[in-house]
Formats: sequence, C-alpha cells, structure tokens
Amino acid sequence: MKKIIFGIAFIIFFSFLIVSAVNMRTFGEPTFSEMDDYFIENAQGETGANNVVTSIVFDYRGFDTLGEATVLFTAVVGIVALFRGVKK
Amino acid sequence: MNLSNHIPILIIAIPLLAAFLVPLIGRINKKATGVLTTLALSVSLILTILLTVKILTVGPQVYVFGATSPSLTLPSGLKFPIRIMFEVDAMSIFMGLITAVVSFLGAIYSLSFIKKYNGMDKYYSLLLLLTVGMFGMEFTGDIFNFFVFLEISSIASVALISFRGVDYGEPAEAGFKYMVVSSISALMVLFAVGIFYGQYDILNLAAIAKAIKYSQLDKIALGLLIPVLAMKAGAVPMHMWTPDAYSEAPAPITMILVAASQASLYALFRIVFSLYNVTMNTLTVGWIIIIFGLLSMFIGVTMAIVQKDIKRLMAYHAVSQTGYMLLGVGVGLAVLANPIALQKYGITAMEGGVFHIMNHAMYKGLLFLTAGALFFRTGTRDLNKMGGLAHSMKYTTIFFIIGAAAIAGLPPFNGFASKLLIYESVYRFNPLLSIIAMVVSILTLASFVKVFHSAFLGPKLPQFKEVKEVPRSMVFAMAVLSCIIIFFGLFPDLIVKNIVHPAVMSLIEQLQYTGTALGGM
Amino acid sequence: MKEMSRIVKTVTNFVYGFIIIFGFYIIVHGHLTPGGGFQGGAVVGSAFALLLVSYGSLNSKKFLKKDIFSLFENSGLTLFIVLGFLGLGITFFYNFLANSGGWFGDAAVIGINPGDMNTGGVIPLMNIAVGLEVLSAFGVILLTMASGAEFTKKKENS
Amino acid sequence: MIGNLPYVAVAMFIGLGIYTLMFKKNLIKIAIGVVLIENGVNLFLITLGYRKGAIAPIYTQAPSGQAMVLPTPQALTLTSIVIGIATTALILSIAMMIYKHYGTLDTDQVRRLRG
Amino acid sequence: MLGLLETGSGFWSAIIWIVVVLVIGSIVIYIRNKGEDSYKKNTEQDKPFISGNPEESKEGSHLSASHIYWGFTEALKGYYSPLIKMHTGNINDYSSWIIMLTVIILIVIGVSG
Repeated sequence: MKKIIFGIAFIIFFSFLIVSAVNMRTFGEPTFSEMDDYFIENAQGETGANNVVTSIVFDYRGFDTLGEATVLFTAVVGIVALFRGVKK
Repeated sequence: MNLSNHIPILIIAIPLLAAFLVPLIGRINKKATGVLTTLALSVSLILTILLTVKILTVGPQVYVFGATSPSLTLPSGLKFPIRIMFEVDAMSIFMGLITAVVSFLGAIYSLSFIKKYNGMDKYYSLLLLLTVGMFGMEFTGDIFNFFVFLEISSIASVALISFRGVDYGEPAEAGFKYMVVSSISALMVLFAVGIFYGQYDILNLAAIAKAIKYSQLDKIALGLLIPVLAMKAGAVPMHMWTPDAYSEAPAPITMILVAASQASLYALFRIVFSLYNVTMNTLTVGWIIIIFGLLSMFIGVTMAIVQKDIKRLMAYHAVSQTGYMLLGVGVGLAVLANPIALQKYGITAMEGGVFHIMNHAMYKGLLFLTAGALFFRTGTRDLNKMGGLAHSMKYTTIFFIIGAAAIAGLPPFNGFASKLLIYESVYRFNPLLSIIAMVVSILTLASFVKVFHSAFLGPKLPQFKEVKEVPRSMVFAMAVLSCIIIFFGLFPDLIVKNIVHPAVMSLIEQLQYTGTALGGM
Repeated sequence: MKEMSRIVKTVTNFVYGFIIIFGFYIIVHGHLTPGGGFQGGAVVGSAFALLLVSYGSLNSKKFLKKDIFSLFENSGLTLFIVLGFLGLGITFFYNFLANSGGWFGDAAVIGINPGDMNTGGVIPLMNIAVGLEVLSAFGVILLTMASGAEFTKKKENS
Repeated sequence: MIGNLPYVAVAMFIGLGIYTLMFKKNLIKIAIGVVLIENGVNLFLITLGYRKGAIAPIYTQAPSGQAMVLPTPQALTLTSIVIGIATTALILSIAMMIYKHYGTLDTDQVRRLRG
Repeated sequence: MLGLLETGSGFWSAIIWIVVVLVIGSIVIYIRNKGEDSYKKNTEQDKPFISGNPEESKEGSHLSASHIYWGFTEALKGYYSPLIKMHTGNINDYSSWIIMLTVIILIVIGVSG
C-alpha cells in the first residue's frame, strides 16, 4: 500500500523532471550569456591566465574553491575520526 | 588597510584557519586544540557583535571577494555582479549572532565533555568547520556559494553525529540517514541553481531576484527548494532524521545542530522573501509554510510525550518548536501582498517567529546541555533508569527548570514573550491556528513535567550514589545560556525593537536587499 | 586487501612514476592548459590507488604513510588560505600578483598565444596548494578506508 | 524536443537515482543512488554551458576565430564533482561502520532508531 | 517603559508580572502561615495516608518514565498507533517522504499559479 503511494509520487516527480527538461531553453543556444562573455573577454587581461576556467575557479569564484577544498578536508577529517580506533 | 571593512570575511576566515591548524597543533599538544578552538570562536563572537552594531547603525554590508574594493559590487559598465559576494543584512547577522553564541558555548562545554573520547583534535576541527558552514550559509549572497556552505555544514555535522560510531552502531546509523537526506537536499538545491543559471545566466541572489519572472521553470525551482530546505529545518513529515541525529550526536554538537537546522530555515525564508517575494503567489506559499508549521507543532509534541530517551524527547520538541517559527513567518508571508493586514498583524507575527528562532536556540541548547550533563554523569539517556538526580546535581536541576519553563512558554522566561507575539497576531489571521499553538504549548509543559519527574525527582537511587555535579566549564556554558534566557524574558522589548524588528524588515523589503547588492538601480 | 600477482606489480612499478609525473604536470600547467590543482591531484591520487590495489593494504603501508599525507594536506590547505589572506590589503582572495611584474606576474598576451608559464598571479600558486591538498586527501581517504575494510572484515569473522 | 535530448538524459539520471533511493534496500545501492543524482545534476550544469560549434575556453594555441563555450558551468561542475567525491567517501565509510556493528546492509534491519 | 513589549493588541511586561506574583504570593504565604488550628506536629497527621495500606519503600515508590501518561496514550491509541508505525526508521521511507512532499508542493504551486 505504502509502496504504491510512493510509486505514484515517484512517477509524478519523474514527469515533472521530464516537463522541466522539455521546457528548458534549446540545447546549445544560451539565451543570455553576458556574464560568461565578460569572463571570456576579460579573464586574460585581469588575471593573466590563458585558461579561462582556471581563472574563474581561482580568481572570480576563488571563495567557492576554498569552500570546496574545505569540503574535501572535512570529509577526510570525518573519515579519519570515524576509523580513529582502528589500528592497522 | 581598514580592517573594519573586512569583518564579514574575518568572522569566517579565522575559524577556518583555526580548523586547518588544529590537526597540525594536535600533533604537538592535544590539550592546546581545545584552547585554540575556543580562542578562534571567541574572536569570531566578538567580531560578530561588532558587525551587528555596525549593521544596525550603518545598514547592510557587502563584501566582494577578489575585487579591488570590498564594496565594489559592479565593475564599470556592468549590470550584474561577476564575483562572489557576501551580503550581510539585519536578518543574516541575527542568525550569525545565534551561530556565534551557540558555537562558542559548545566549544567551552566540550572542553570537559569530550575528554573521555580520543580523537579530540578531529572533533574540534569538525566543530570549527560546522561553525564555518553555518556562518557561510547565513552571510552569503551567492546561490552557488550557498550550496557549497550547505555541503560543508552537512558533511561536518554528519562526521560529528557519527563521531562515536567506532564503539556503537547507532551513531553510524544516524549519520548515514542524515547524510543521505542532506545529500538529496543539497543536490536539489544545486539543481535549482542550475535552473536559475540556465535562465538568467547569473548566480547572485540579488541579481536573480531582480531578473526573476516566475516562469514555469522558476515554479519548479521553488517547488524543489521549499521542501528540501524545510526538511533540513526538520519540518513534519520529513522530520524523521531529526530525533535520530539529535539523540546520537554528542550533547554540545546537538546544541550546534539545532542552530544549523535554523540556518536552513533562514535560507528558506531568504529564498521565499528575498528571491521570489511578491512575484509568486504569496498566499499559497504562505499557507504551505503554515501547514508545515501546524503539522510540525502537533505531531512533534505528541510524539515527544511517548518517548523514553531524554535526548530523543527533546529532539521531537525541537521539531515542534520549529513549527512555531514556520507558523509565525508563514502568516507574515501569507499577507505579504496585502499591506494593510501586513501592518496590522503580519509584521508582529513575523517578529514572533523570528524572535522564537533565537529563543529556541538558547533554551533548546540549554536543555540539550543538561541532557548531556546527565549522560556525562550517569552514562545513560534512558529516562526509565534515571531518578533522584536533583539530590546530587543541584546546578543542573536549576538550569533544567529554567530551560523547561522557557520552552513551555511560562512567564517570565523568553519562550513566553515570543509565543505571546505569535498567539496574538495569528489569532487575528485565523483563530484556529492560534488555539492549536496554545494546546501544543500545554502538551510541551506536560512532557517536560514527565522528564523532570522521572529524572530529577524521587529518592536517591543506589546506582547513582557516586554521581556529583558536572565540571566547571560545563556549568559555565549552561549558566551563560540561563542568564541569556532570563534577560530575554525580562526585557523582550529591547531585543524585539533593536534586533528582531530590523531583521523582519530586511526580509520584507526586497528592494533594500537587491539595492544593497546592485547599487540601488 | 591481498597483494596481486607479480605481473600486476611489475606493470605498476613501471607505470606509477609516469602517472605521478603526469599529475604534477597537470597541476603546474593549470593556468595554461586544461586541468588544474584538482584534476592533477586526482591523477596523482589514482597512482596511489594503483599502488594500494597491486601491493595490498598491508604492504603498501611501508611506502605510503598516512601521517605524512595528512601533514601535507594540512599544509596545502593552510598555504591556500594564507594566499587568500595575503590579498586582504585589498580584499580577501584578491589576485595581488597578477600583472605586477614579479612572480607569475607577466601580463598575458591578449588573444590566442602559445602560453607563458610566468603568468597568472596567484593562480599557479593556488593550483599547487590545492594539488597538494587533493593528492594527500586522496591518499588519506584510500589508506583509511583500506585499513577500515580490514577492520570491519575481521569483526565479521569473529 | 529532440534538441533537448541532453536535458531528458539529465532527467533520466536524476529519476533513476531517486528510484534507487526510494526502493532499493541495500545501503551501498543507496550510496550509488546519491552518486547517480549527483552525476545527473553535474551533467545538467555542463549541458547548460554548451554553445553549438564552440571550443573550450582556453587561449593556449586555440584555433582562431571560433566562439568559446560558457566557462562558468565548468567551474561549478568542477566544484560539485569534488564535493561529490567527499560525500561519497563519507557515505561509504559510514556504511562500512554500519556493517561492522550490525552485520548487515539491509535497510529493513538497520533501524534500531525508530519510533 | 523598559520591559514593555507591544504585541499589536496589548502589551506584556515581565516586570509587572513579577510584581503581581510577589504581591499575590506574599498574601498566600500570609494566609498559609496563619495555619490550621487542629494540626499538631509529630502525630498521626504527619504520616501519608494510602487508603489504609502500608507505605512502600522510598526506592520502590519512584514512578518510572514509561508509566507516566499511560492513560493518555491508552486513550489516544487510535491516534498513536498509526503515528508510531509511520516512524519506521527506514532510510527508504525518509527519502520517499521528501519526494512525496516535493510532488505535493509542485502540484499545489502549479495549480494555484
């Protein structure tokens, strides 16, 4: 009984996903791209790096990268803490 | 270099640096880790208070990372921000204040509480990271950055919940459940970020708020964001992780987890008020939040009455109290499009809900700390095995009475003040809601009478002959929280007028939020 | 984990040095070519995984030390956040070395060019810091989970 | 519709992940479900950044005169992949711990905390 | 005035409340201190009266937590038994509830516009 209800919920959820996929703008033709065009044009001049993605990762959105490194660090500390009693 | 412009980042960066240094220092001296943690969090607390004063006098602050000046949100000729920014307004700093106080006291309490476990340096490092994640969620003005900090706080809290997982199975189970549900929520948030990015090519909250059109896809994004953030806040019927996680985490962590779930609640309010505001149908969304609140209040408290585990009981009360906040703010949201009703009772309801966030963090923190003190001395959380502890733990008993009276809404403690605001304003919106809220309050009192009777009253039991009062640092943390509760209870008007009202106004006024980030265009 | 056959070990001995060098190449050239600290760190981490699988978790303990890895991880992260702090004269994470003429401070040729190592400001330094952090984080995760696997298996038999 | 096939693939990924989370009874399979959703979302982000006939946004010896794809989604995806690794590692470690204490990975038996 | 909280339809002041409680409390204590004339110390009147049964030992008389509100839960059995059954502690149900609520909210938002 419970399974049937959840199954119906899942089907509706899946159909919502498909609807949103179809409603999305056309693939490969971004309607707005001002922010990204700014990055492509000015990243080289402002940061001096040829790789625009790297200049976004470490300069324009550098704080995100700090957060991401922190997430990895958190996971490592958590795993080490979880197995901390384990010798060998 | 003017440091006062850099306060928003220093609040986060100092605990973060300390979190990276703690494992290094732990190699040399284990004891120094706790001191370093407390020091970093106290610096953070002082800076938060300074920033509060600054924001309440000057106005919202922005901090742009990597720009040539901290307040340069828009480089020349651009209509949208390209860098990550922090946007700290009265509501953010209100939540930040709670986070700072709670994590500082949690660290102090841990100094004695965590001594019996090994792996102290990892514990403190994770505690600092959890604090950083909460601060980030509250301060950030960038929606992808919010996702990153959401993940930091949920991974750190999972690691802390399953901290005792080496020796017992239950903490690992609770950690697994919380990890799965919080990954779902974080990924749904990321999906919504993708939807916004795909439509508007912006990631800044204020810029999205200006551009939002409430299209079909925006509706789907809203429908994904509301339930997952309400789930992280512990709203019924998605609350099942709450009792598991809260009861298995170490007591000081449980206190911080309460504040962490409130950070998600803040995010929910921020998205509903600052991002969508009146573009959406506020009455419908308001009623959705009100119904979440009602279910949480009622089911939470009725489930609490039948619990036998003291921390599990308190966790169900945390669910129930979250319902009050959702109710108060939900009523404010439902009348947002109606200026007359908003002036008449909407703002008061929201003041009650927002004030309740702070009160709840204080008294529920205190109650969890007393539960931790009982566990520290007796080694059990089962109420059936306790009894007569008032004879040997006098301070803990007094603190428990204060906390229980505050959560049950007995005057003159702080719970009464915020509940009164909610009752009186919600009554004018819909009397039935107010009556349910009062019944829930009575049931709360009833279940805390049960805890008080079975744990503290009665004759001294033979197995607890050796029990004595908890160490000084634990008493200190509980005493500070009690003083805050009593102060808030005696002078609620000071808090409501000076801190809560600006916070509520910063939620309601969307133009102020977007104007701060985008230069009042 | 048990150690694998002699063939696997020989191939591993032959290959892992190249993988590690390739990883460091990706880390150092992050600002010029596709890649960066995370990607390069992950490549180096895969070399550790290869060593762990082919030699078994007990034998590889002799040359993969968890303590050293976690020390590297902490120092990499500290270096990263300190680089962020150094920009605090202007803003946190300000790229104070870019176009300054000093270390990594040459201005890049605007448009398509063959690439100059000495550009990018703090970006190459951050790449190295993050690369150090990620490769040692992978090492710690792999070693911890491998020893944890032994631990959980033993309990099941007893 | 047919042009939006990548988005439909994203929906399939997320749907399969959700299905795994809702109906599969093994803790490792649940971890796999989380990874599936994650990959779906990452694919979604990277799909948003594509521009027809464009090249990677790197100037080192790039072919001249061609448009570049949007760089921001690539940076975001990088971040979310690393976060995904961290999440997966932690989930799997906790699952190992649960197996040690409970002797099973069945979700119907891993429920000492209830009620 | 300090401590006066406006609630929109009235006010609340903890200070006034404390003053009122102190006044009423002192009156109550005064009345209680006047005492009952027929009460004498150290007689039969001091002992607890349990319908004539002998008093239990102190340790045995402590009521443990699961006995408190037994009647309440017994009377509301129809409400409690499905509610407790709902809290299965199964991780599949946790995620299913989230999806369920997401679907409901999506439908409500979609219908209301």
